[in-house]
Amino acid sequence: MHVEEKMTVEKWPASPEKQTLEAKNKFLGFWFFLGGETVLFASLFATYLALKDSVPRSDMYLAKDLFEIPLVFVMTMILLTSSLTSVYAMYHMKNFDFKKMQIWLGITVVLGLCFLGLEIYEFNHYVHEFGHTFTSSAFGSAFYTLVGFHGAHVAFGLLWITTLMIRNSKRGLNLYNAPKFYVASLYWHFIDVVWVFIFTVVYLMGMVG
Amino acid sequence: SGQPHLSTLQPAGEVAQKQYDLMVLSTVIMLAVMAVVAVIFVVVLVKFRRKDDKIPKQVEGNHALEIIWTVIPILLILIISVPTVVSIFKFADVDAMERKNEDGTVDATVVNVRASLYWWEFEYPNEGIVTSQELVVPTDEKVYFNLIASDVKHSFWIPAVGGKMDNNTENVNKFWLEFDSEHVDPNELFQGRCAELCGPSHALMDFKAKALPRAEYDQWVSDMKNVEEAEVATTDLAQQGQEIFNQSCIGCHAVTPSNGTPAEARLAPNLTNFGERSIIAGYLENNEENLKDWLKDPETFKPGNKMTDTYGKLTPEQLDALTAYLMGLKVQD
Amino acid sequence: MTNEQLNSGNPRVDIEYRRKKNAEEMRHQVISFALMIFLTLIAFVAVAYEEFSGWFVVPFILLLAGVQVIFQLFYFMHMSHKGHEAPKLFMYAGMVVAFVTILCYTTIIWW
Amino acid sequence: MSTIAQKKGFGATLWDYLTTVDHKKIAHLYLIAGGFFFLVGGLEALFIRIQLLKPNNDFVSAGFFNEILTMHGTTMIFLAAMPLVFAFMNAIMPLQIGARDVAFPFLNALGFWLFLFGGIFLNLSWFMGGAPDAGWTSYASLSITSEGHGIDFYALGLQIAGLGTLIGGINFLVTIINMRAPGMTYMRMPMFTWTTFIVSALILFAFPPLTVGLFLMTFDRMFGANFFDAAMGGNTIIWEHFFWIFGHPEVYILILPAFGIFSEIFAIFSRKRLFGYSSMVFATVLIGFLGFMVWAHHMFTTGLGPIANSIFAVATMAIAVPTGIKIFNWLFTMWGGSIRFTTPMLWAIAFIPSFIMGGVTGVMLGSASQDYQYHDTYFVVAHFHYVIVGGVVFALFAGAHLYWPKMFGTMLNEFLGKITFVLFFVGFHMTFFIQHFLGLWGMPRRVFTYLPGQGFETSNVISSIGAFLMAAGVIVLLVNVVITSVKNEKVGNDPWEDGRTLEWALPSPPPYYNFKQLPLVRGLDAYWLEKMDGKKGMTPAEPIGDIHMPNNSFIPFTISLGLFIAAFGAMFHGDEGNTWGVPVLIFGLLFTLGSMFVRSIKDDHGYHIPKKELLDDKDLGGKA
Ligand code: HEA
Ligand code: HEA
Ligand code: HEC
Ligand code: CUA
Ligand SMILES: [Cu+2]
Repeated sequence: MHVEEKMTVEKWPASPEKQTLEAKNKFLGFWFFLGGETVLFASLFATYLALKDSVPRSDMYLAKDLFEIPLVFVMTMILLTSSLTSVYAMYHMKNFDFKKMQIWLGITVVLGLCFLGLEIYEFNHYVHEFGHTFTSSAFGSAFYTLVGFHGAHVAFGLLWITTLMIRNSKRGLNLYNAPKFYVASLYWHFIDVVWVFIFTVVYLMGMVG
Repeated sequence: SGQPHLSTLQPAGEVAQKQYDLMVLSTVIMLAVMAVVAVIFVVVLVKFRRKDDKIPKQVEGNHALEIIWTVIPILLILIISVPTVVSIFKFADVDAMERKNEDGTVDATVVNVRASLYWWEFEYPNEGIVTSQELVVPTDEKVYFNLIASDVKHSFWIPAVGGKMDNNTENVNKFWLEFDSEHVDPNELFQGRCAELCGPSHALMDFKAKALPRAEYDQWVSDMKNVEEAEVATTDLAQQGQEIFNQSCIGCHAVTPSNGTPAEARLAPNLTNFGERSIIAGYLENNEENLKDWLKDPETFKPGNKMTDTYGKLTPEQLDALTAYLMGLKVQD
Repeated sequence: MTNEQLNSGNPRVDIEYRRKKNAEEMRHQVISFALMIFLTLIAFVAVAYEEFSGWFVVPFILLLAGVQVIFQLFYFMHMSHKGHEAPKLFMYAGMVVAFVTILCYTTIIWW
Repeated sequence: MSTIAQKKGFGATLWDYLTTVDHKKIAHLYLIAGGFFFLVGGLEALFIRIQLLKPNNDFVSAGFFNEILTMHGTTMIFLAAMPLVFAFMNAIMPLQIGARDVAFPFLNALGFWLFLFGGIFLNLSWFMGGAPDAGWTSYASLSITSEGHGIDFYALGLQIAGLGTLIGGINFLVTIINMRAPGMTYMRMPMFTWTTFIVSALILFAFPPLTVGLFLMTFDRMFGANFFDAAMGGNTIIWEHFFWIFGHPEVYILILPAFGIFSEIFAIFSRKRLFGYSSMVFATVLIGFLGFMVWAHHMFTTGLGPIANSIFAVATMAIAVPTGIKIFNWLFTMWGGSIRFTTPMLWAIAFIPSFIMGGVTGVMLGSASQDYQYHDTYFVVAHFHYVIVGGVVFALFAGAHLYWPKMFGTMLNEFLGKITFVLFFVGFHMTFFIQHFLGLWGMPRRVFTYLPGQGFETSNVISSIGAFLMAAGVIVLLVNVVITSVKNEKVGNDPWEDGRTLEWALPSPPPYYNFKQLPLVRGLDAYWLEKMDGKKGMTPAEPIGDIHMPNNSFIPFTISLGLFIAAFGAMFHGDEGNTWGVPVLIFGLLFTLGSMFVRSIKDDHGYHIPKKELLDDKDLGGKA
């Protein structure tokens, strides 16, 4: 069976993401990568917690002065929803419905973009309203590094999913690209996992003080 | 076993002694472990060389043996662990440092050690005096230390008296040492050194520690305290030197022991009792020749030190004058 | 890796069956999503309502985050499915290292 | 080197190696690059020893000494020992489990090129204004204040090389889980494969903290962040923790494959199965696990407090237990065996006492209150050279001799091999044994010189002479390599005659597809079992059929090149008046992203070796 063979609903297997050896490898390898990413983000969280509110002067703003609930709430809702939309995309992939999958992926990308846009607005806000910058204090460095790393992951995920959508728009689903879509969606969920901790640890705990 | 007043194998204080005892204990255990291995090793190599083409029996393992060589090491480790943990807590016990009398004074001898590229400052907060490069302590009692660094990390170590502790840049570390009068040769000082890589002259960031009986120590403290303002030089030459010093050097170097500037702003070793110290810049023998060489070009003696190029070139006459002045800086006799 | 392919011999029947199963799973996904949103809301409310003490709120919202992550991993990312033994092992190992790291940075690093 | 390569011209061979995705060729690349860096690191060690030959020596200046010292440690650990270990993992592990290649051949190549470009970048510092000078540990306060670009080279170079290592680790994990031949259960895997597996897991979890630490340092030094600047609220201890959360597992990343190689050697040359195989596996896993719980033993004097010090002290010492299990299992593998003293076996035998010496001093260091004395003295230098040289380097030499025929089809000369061994072994103990005492007598490490009259003179002379003996041994090995390559006498599949595992069932070197038919594995030491049953080779587990192979690709090279270019931009953009830094940084990153993009959209399904060709291919002898 050739991996890029034209597929039909009849031939489409139940787990298209791990039919070939390559696919199984990719699936497993990607999970391991996520295991490593867990440690990577834990390291960033640890740094943030160690340096939270650690500023050189007493007149500088701290976490509880900076963060506001509404914006974070909206961002959280957007990103959580994008997780659901990507689940929908995978649902349609399993049913061999390429069109619907693309649509749901498209929605995911749009939501991701909204999230990024808000994040940029947020950073801009802190810089201009509070003078809270990457270089103004250790707290600033740690905050922007942690949240920025997450943002960079979002941006990379968007590029990745978009590339996949464009590349395969003409070809449709097959056993060669199904695993690619699948791991991209895993990646997207993982970004969401990280965000759950960011909004909890950075924003909510920051506001509690 | 190395040089007295330097080697960890010639302990001269409670901390070093305890550490030495632990070393001996663990060395004995280690030698025993190695002996067991060596015996098996030799037997194997002698007995089981290949003699013919027979295929030996393929043994899978042996539970009894495996249990033995799991349990015995566990026991050995426990034997080392107990004194280790006990001594860790003992060495970290610095409560006495903060124990205040009713009038707010502290009985314990406390020294604030500030490490800077590449010199040491010793401040006695309870006595209100500061000295540099040569630590002075009383014998036979615990001396408590507050350790901090002003630029990069250093590490405070007097091998013969006890294990080291780091001078971090962001927090004060505390520990204590004790100097045994029994092991102190009055003509020798303890060698102390920086044990953390801190730049080119890390190797030369040495200091000395002078352990005095309590009475002599008290005498030294009161002599130091007596210097209230910079002493005026007595000879002409020295007076010339003092003038130069007051022009070019006083900005960094203090010559009074009660240094008013905040600790972070003290840029150079305090020279109040320089003439009585045994060393220059931590490791050069204190004599006129070395002093002149040092002042002429500190860079050759301590690459990367912070004094180089901070004052103009000195003429030979100026050097003579400065030397006379500096050598005269004494607080005792 | 076990192959979860189901086979009755008749492709049409299979497809119907699988579709139904997928749809059912999707329904579960939507339910977990709703729960996640709910948990998020509680967390935000707990913080917004300023009467609670931090000693209560912080562990509470951390717990909520933990639950959410379980939803993500086990439902959205299918970690509960068969064939995820190795991923599970390595994710748990990663979490242990993560936990130790964070524990260290919140205890033995000072101000 | 390989037969196929010889038929082609030089240009074609070069291109072949630049684009290869074959694990066996990538192994050659790792061996050559790692070997080269070993010579560089060794040369730096010789400089250190010359400078310390006598008190107040001025062979090199103080600042330069710190650069040499830093580069010696960094080069040896990251650019020599690790890649050399990777060379053997690549060359042997897939063969041992009966796989046609690793799981991700493309990523395998990418991992190599990232490592190489990172290593080259780091070493370019010598020619571009000075090497890093804050020790291989690069403690933050010093490395943040260090002038020039040395530390920048360190942070960026290691970042790139580390990425390569991480990719390699994931690759091996998946390979071992997914690509074992039929019948090769976990508990039938050769010990070297097991250690590769555990090590890869350690890499997966140990490298991210290093990555983060290096990022923080990069941000602090090049982009104005304040993670480590106490005046801005930063904290240098953060770096120390990250470095050691990575650094301690790192030393087990080095030693476990060494244990694996020795396990193979003891079994082969004692003609006996590994004693206590399952407890060996268990001990390996346990060492890997404990390896993550002990990092703070490098920071006992940092001031973490008595509770932390006690916990880490006891956890550290506990590692003696699983390691001891291994030692005794090896001894009892030889017990009752039929020992042949080949060159690999000599290294293995010498390893036992040498490594134990290092191990027991490790336990002494682990006892925190003693470590207050040992820390940052030559006692520590002695400890880790005993474990690293007496463990890892011995294993690399042993492995080189053992696997040379499998990798290149010809045997290294045994006589010269034994000369290398004697010179190196004697030199090694001369150099490092005496350093224990230097440390105890009060000599700190990382000193560019010492003063006369402290009793250090004679010992340092002895130590330096030993280093030159080691160098002589290495030179003999180089001569040996040249001679055997020129002679190039071909050997059969099982040149040591007592091979036990699958790799010895294949021709030396194996055909590029490894196994014509995947072998059926019937137990531990699969090939040995067949031999004992009087068979010549493995029973195939599948009929001959088309073999799917990946295509060569130049993209791993370009991805790595992009990061290499970007690193220059990042490094210089902050220099006064620099205008090209940011554009170059962006260009490099886009170059990398673009290469990834090309890889992603281009179809690359590899090719098939048709069945017919395999049937004809008698002279390659690709018998499974
Ligand atoms: C391959 C590398 C390697 C290996 C395997 C080890 C193995 C061990 N190391 Fe080592 N270590 C390093 C490389 C390595 N180390 C390096 C590079 C440094 C310095 C880094 C730097 O600062 O630059 C270092 C530093 C270092 C320190 C910090 C010292 C300091 O800076 O103050 C400590 C402290 O605990 C330590 C402990 C140990 C221990 C307990 C083991 C154990 O794993 C050893 C276990 C083995 C045995 C014990 C022998 C066999 C066992 C038996 C025969 C059973 C019976 C034994 C007993 C009951 C004791 N090491
Ligand atoms: C894998 C790791 C590894 C290896 C193999 C070695 C091998 C050696 N090391 Fe090193 N070493 C470290 C890792 C390693 N080291 C680390 C991590 C440090 C700490 C650094 C720090 O503090 O930051 C250190 C520090 C260190 C010091 C302490 C320096 C100090 O604190 O001031 C010393 C001193 O003697 C030393 C010596 C040696 C010697 C003599 C060898 C010998 O075994 C080397 C033998 C090899 C050769 C001699 C090569 C022969 C080469 C030639 C003959 C050249 C031929 C050239 C061509 C043909 C081009 N090393
Ligand atoms: C920038 C401030 C600075 C100035 C100005 C300066 N010094 Fe220094 N001096 C230092 C520092 C820093 C050291 C410690 C050097 C070291 O050991 O690394 C030092 C060390 C010394 C020492 C040795 C101290 C000891 O305790 O062993 C002497 C003596 C000395 N200086 C004299 C002078 C004289 C005389 C002048 C003026 C001509 C002078 N210094 C000007 C900074 C300065
Ligand atoms: Cu200060 Cu080394
Ligand atoms: Cu360690």
